[in-house]
Amino acid sequence: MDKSVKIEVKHLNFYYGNFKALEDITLDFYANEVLSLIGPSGCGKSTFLRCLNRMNDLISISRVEGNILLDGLDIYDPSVDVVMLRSRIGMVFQKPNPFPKTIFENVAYGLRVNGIKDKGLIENRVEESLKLAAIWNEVKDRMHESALGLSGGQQQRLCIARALAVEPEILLMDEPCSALDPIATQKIEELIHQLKKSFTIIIVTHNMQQAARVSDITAFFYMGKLIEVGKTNTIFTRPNLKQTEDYITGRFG
Amino acid sequence: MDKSVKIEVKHLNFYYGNFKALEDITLDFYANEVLSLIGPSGCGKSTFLRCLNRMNDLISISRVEGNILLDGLDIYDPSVDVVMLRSRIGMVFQKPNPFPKTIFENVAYGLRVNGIKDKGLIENRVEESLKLAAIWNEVKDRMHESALGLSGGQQQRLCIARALAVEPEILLMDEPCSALDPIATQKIEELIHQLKKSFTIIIVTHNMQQAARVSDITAFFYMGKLIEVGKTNTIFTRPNLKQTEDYITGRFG
Amino acid sequence: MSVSVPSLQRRRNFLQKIVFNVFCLAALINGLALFIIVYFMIANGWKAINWTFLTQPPVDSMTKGGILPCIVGTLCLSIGAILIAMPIGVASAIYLNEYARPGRLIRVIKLGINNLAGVPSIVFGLFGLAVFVVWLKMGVSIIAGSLTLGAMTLPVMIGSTEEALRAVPDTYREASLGLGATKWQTIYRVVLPTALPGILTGTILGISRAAGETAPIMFTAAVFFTPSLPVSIFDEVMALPYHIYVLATAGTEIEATRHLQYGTALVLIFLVLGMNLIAIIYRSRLRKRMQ
Amino acid sequence: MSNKRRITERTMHTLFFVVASASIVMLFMIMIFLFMEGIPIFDEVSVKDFIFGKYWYPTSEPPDFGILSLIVASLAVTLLSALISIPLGILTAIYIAEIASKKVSEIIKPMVELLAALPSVVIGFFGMVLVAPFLQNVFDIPTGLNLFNASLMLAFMSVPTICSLSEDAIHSVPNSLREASLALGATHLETILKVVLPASLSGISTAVILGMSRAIGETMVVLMVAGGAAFIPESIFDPVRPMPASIASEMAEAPFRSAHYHALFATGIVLFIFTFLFNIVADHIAYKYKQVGEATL
Amino acid sequence: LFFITTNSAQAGNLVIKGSTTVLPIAQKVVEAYMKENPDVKISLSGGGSSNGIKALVDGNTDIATTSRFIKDKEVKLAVGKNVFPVPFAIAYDSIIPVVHPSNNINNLTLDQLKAIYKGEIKNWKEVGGPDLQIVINSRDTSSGTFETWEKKVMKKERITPRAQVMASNGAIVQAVSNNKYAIGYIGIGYLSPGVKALRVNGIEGTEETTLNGSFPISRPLFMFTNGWPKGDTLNFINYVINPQKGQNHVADSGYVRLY
Ligand SMILES: Nc1ncnc2c1ncn2[C@@H]1O[C@H](COP(=O)(O)OP(=O)(O)OP(=O)(O)O)[C@@H](O)[C@H]1O
Ligand SMILES: Nc1ncnc2c1ncn2[C@@H]1O[C@H](COP(=O)(O)OP(=O)(O)OP(=O)(O)O)[C@@H](O)[C@H]1O
Ligand SMILES: [Mg+2]
Ligand SMILES: [Mg+2]
Repeated sequence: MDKSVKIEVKHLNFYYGNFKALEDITLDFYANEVLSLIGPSGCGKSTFLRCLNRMNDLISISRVEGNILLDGLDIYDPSVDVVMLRSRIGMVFQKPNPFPKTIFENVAYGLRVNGIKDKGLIENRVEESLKLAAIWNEVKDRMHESALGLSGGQQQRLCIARALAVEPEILLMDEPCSALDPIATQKIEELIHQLKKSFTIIIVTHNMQQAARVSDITAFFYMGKLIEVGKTNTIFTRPNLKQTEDYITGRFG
Repeated sequence: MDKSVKIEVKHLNFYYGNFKALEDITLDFYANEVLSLIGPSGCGKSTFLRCLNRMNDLISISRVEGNILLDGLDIYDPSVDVVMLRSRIGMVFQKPNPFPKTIFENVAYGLRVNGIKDKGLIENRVEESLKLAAIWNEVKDRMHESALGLSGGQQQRLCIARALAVEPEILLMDEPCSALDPIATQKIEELIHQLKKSFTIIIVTHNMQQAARVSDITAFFYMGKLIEVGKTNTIFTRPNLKQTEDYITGRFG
Repeated sequence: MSVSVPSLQRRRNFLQKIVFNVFCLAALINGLALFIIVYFMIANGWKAINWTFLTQPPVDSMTKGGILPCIVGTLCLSIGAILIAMPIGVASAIYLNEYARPGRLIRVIKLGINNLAGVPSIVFGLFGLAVFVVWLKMGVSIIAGSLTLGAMTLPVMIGSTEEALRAVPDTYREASLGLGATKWQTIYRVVLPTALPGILTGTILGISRAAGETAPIMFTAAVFFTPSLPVSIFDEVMALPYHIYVLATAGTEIEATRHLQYGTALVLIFLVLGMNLIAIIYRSRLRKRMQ
Repeated sequence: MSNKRRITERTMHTLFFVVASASIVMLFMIMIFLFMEGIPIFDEVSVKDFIFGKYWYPTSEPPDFGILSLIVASLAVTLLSALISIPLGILTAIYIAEIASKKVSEIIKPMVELLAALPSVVIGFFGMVLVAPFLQNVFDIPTGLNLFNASLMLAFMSVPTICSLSEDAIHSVPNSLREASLALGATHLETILKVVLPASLSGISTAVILGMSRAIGETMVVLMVAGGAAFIPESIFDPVRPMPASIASEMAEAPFRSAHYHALFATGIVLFIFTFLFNIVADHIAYKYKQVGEATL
Repeated sequence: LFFITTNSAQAGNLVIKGSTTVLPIAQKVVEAYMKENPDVKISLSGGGSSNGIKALVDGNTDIATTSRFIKDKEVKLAVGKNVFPVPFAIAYDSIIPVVHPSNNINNLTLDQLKAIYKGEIKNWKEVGGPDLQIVINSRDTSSGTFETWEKKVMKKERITPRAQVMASNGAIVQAVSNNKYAIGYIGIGYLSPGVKALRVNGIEGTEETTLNGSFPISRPLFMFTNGWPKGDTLNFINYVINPQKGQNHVADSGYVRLY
């Protein structure tokens, strides 16, 4: 595995109006690694994640300072096409949010909006993505039924398939398992192990055990600051800072 | 400490419509002890708690089987006055939910609805309860300001004070700290230690460390069943069952 | 110390029972009101309704014959109104809700629109008279009436569409944008289909409101008597609500036409309540299906 | 390809902007026209004489354009109807939102909505042919077409507004507050009166104001059942002539751009200002107290 | 698109607007005329005499019906817009005071009527009737009926504001027939068994007293056209004043024929 830097975050500050939600974050992400963000509620994990694909642009009162470089290019540069950027960075949300369309259309959606019209190509890609997301067997006979009829865990894997279909380079996951039962959670964790072969994955989680299980690198956020980042093993066994240790051992949060 | 049985739950089944949310629960609660309920999301902890003060009566599709005896009397007996019952069993909720009234009125509320009119008595009780809930010093100068102006932790302690003011015998707490920051959480945990001198406390929590810190007895629920119950020390160090161990060590959930 | 004594308890429960009965009574009065009105209209009007009544123009100083021109006129006016209000209303709501950056200006505009939704219908009538009939020289005509009714339903249309758009979870928008869709693609492919039920119910309610209004068409579209059916949008028409009004107050044979008045009112009620009922049923169906 | 998408995106954005602006402009044009056609009356009478003048003789020689009695009539019917519709609307809302079982409220709610859908001309007709003779006989009064009858019919029209908006407000009170109250040993009634209603007060006030605004602007009902006498009423059984009735019955007959015509538009302005104020107040309350009830963390 | 002017005088399309008093006549005639000329489409609206003239001046109608003669102001306004109204008398009408059938009054003088409508006489017993309050019904201020009443009875003095205002003759009939307190005035064509007609100054309002001028509150009814009528308009006017055709309908509707 080559340790090439995929994203560089440099001195990132983020504001909701006057409230500084992120303070001076500097952090690198490497290709084909899973990085997990942990920290107590409200510490800015989601905010940080949403900076990476500029989803925060939608919030009118928000403001960004500092740089985020994707393959060396600043994603906040005015010349950057946000729409293109977002199709390079996939996102999976806390609660599964399939569109109220058929299973097939859900996965095909990203392809269609990206202008792909070739039917055969779309069908292939949909199948591929569903297989990659380990849900193909469960849905292959009901492709044209509504996606809302799936169980929570299936919906979440469908959302992952949907994100994979547009062939992103990076996958952002914001607490993807928090609405799921243990079995569904386990499936998704296995999936993450699979996917990391081809993608760079960043996952937010509340569940320390999950972070320990799935990630190579763990970053601990607290009150808008990046407190500590390092190899997951190290962080969970020999954290440098007292705060990190307190959090991990459940002293608070 | 006398080990007198306060509540006996016998073969309790609970249904939401056709869905059996609780299955054959048998469990005793002792006076002046803290019992914590743990288990993965959706396992029925809240449902069980709400059976104890008949809050589930509000859900029209619900159905109860089995018995719950409070001091030997069945609380589901038709002759029982629910309103009276509830004033004997206080409840604190997951999210602090003060009324949009002044701080004073929040605490006085329970007294007023219970027919107490004597001003002096009310004032005394309000002060007492706020002191007991360890929030008196923070609010004594702003008793007539809106309770919504308090911080989350203060609001939660206010809610506890509000519950204490009607002098219940039992205090039910449903994840009382899950919306709070670490410092507020710590204060509430200290408070629970204090309160257990005069009340029987039952607390639901997601946080294993919290359960370990505050409770004497721990009960582990899974999918509507009571899997294991015992001294907190024992449960966390030498659980009898594999399932309990898996859950406590974060293997799932 | 026990905080409550049994007698107090009994009093509290008793009081609760009484007060709840009062609440229930109020609800019953509402139902009763609807029932009484509809009952009297049906009891007095159903005899007037027959095939002739629905398919013939009025004859013999409107004491006999039917109300076909009124039905046709009302349909023309309300459909015309919604053809104007729906596209404009939906487009405006999309702009306000999806494109415009929220801020002071948008708040003021929304407030303005809200206000216009509360403007008396007679004021819209005045507006239609001054602008469409006189200034734009449309004369008293279907088009002038439809425009007036359209202007009146526009704020309602914008309001209900906005509500429907707001009800679309943001996560859908985020998911779509996150897949690299543009804003328009997101709106067109995800937001609008999801909001469609809400928009359609709003539309049906808009039509039914336009169909039942009298004041705005009094000066802009409706006439006392024109037995032939309209052939162009510049024709004047008869309309059900106005027909009831003139027969009941300005007609030449008020007593002799009473059963026709009831009959016309009944037809109008069926038309309007029918549309509302469709909207209500449709809405609850779609809500269920959406879940 | 990406270029094409960008152009579509731009085009749609512009298109929506243009349509939205157009509809807003059109809506504001309503106000402008109203004022353009109404203001000239003040060349003939002063604003004060127009609003506080007691006599409305628009066609006499010389004419009198005083709309005080029309304003008083409008306010009187609105207030009286509010006395009926506010308790009825709110009580029903409470019943639907808090007390009735789901099945019952699923029947009553559409009924209230259907009441709202009854065309005003039908309600006016009902008031004229059935209620008026009834009142006349029961109370032995000179005429059944009067303030009371009009108010009763207007109440029919504002109850649905008040009821369904109040119901929304009550419904949006977080359940956690109800549970908190019940858990303290309050009865259901006490919970409603002491917790739910105070928490939904702003929504209910908005509902009431909007209901009253609907009543003051309603035309057909007052045109058909209010009696039409332009004087300041002394009893609730006096006939009155509210502003919308005056506009509706005289506009068709007022010579174009005559003083009478302008006076009627000016009456429209007054009416507009009244509803405008009602709406502003409602919006203000709704906006200011929006957060009440939800504990903010 | 919206600026296409509607020329209401297009072939086969006739618009008639104006007095509610003339409505009963106009409607009967229109129906009969359309039966004879099925290709002609006529629309008829009430609204009042002033409204009719206004519509004529604005070019929104072909024929304005009025229950009074055109006013100087209106002529000026019309001429200013190049409209030249031409009057055709089509019938006579008397305005008859009416009361509830149970009222024992049979006759009122013009002065008494004036005093009642000014609000000076408030009780029927002051004019020899039962001890009942008087409820006054009047017409909309700009109707021809009202103007005639104002001129011939009120002599330019004002009607009390307490008078209920009705939108039409029919509404007055209805109000008076249901109300034992009431007085009202209506065109002779609206007399019905539900109301009791009063004599004025001892004279009963009939066709004869109207034609010979002895009934004090009467007036001719008019149709106005813009310039000398042509085409369908002319045909229609001719039809109305034809003694064998239109005038029969005048009589049918209870009004007084021209000859
Ligand atoms: N749209 C917003 N406007 C204003 N403040 C916001 C907004 N979204 C989040 N915040 C604030 O920014 C801070 C960080 O929020 P964020 O959602 O990133 O936390 P988080 O770490 O994801 O928490 P959680 O674990 O609860 O999801 C919080 O204090 C939150 O209140
Ligand atoms: N009102 C209800 N109607 C129907 N089903 C319900 C209702 N409330 C809860 N349930 C179901 O009952 C089960 C137990 O729910 P409960 O809220 O008791 O779980 P919990 O252990 O408190 O979970 P959490 O930790 O997420 O609060 C869940 O499967 C839930 O979906
Ligand atoms: Mg988050
Ligand atoms: Mg729970």
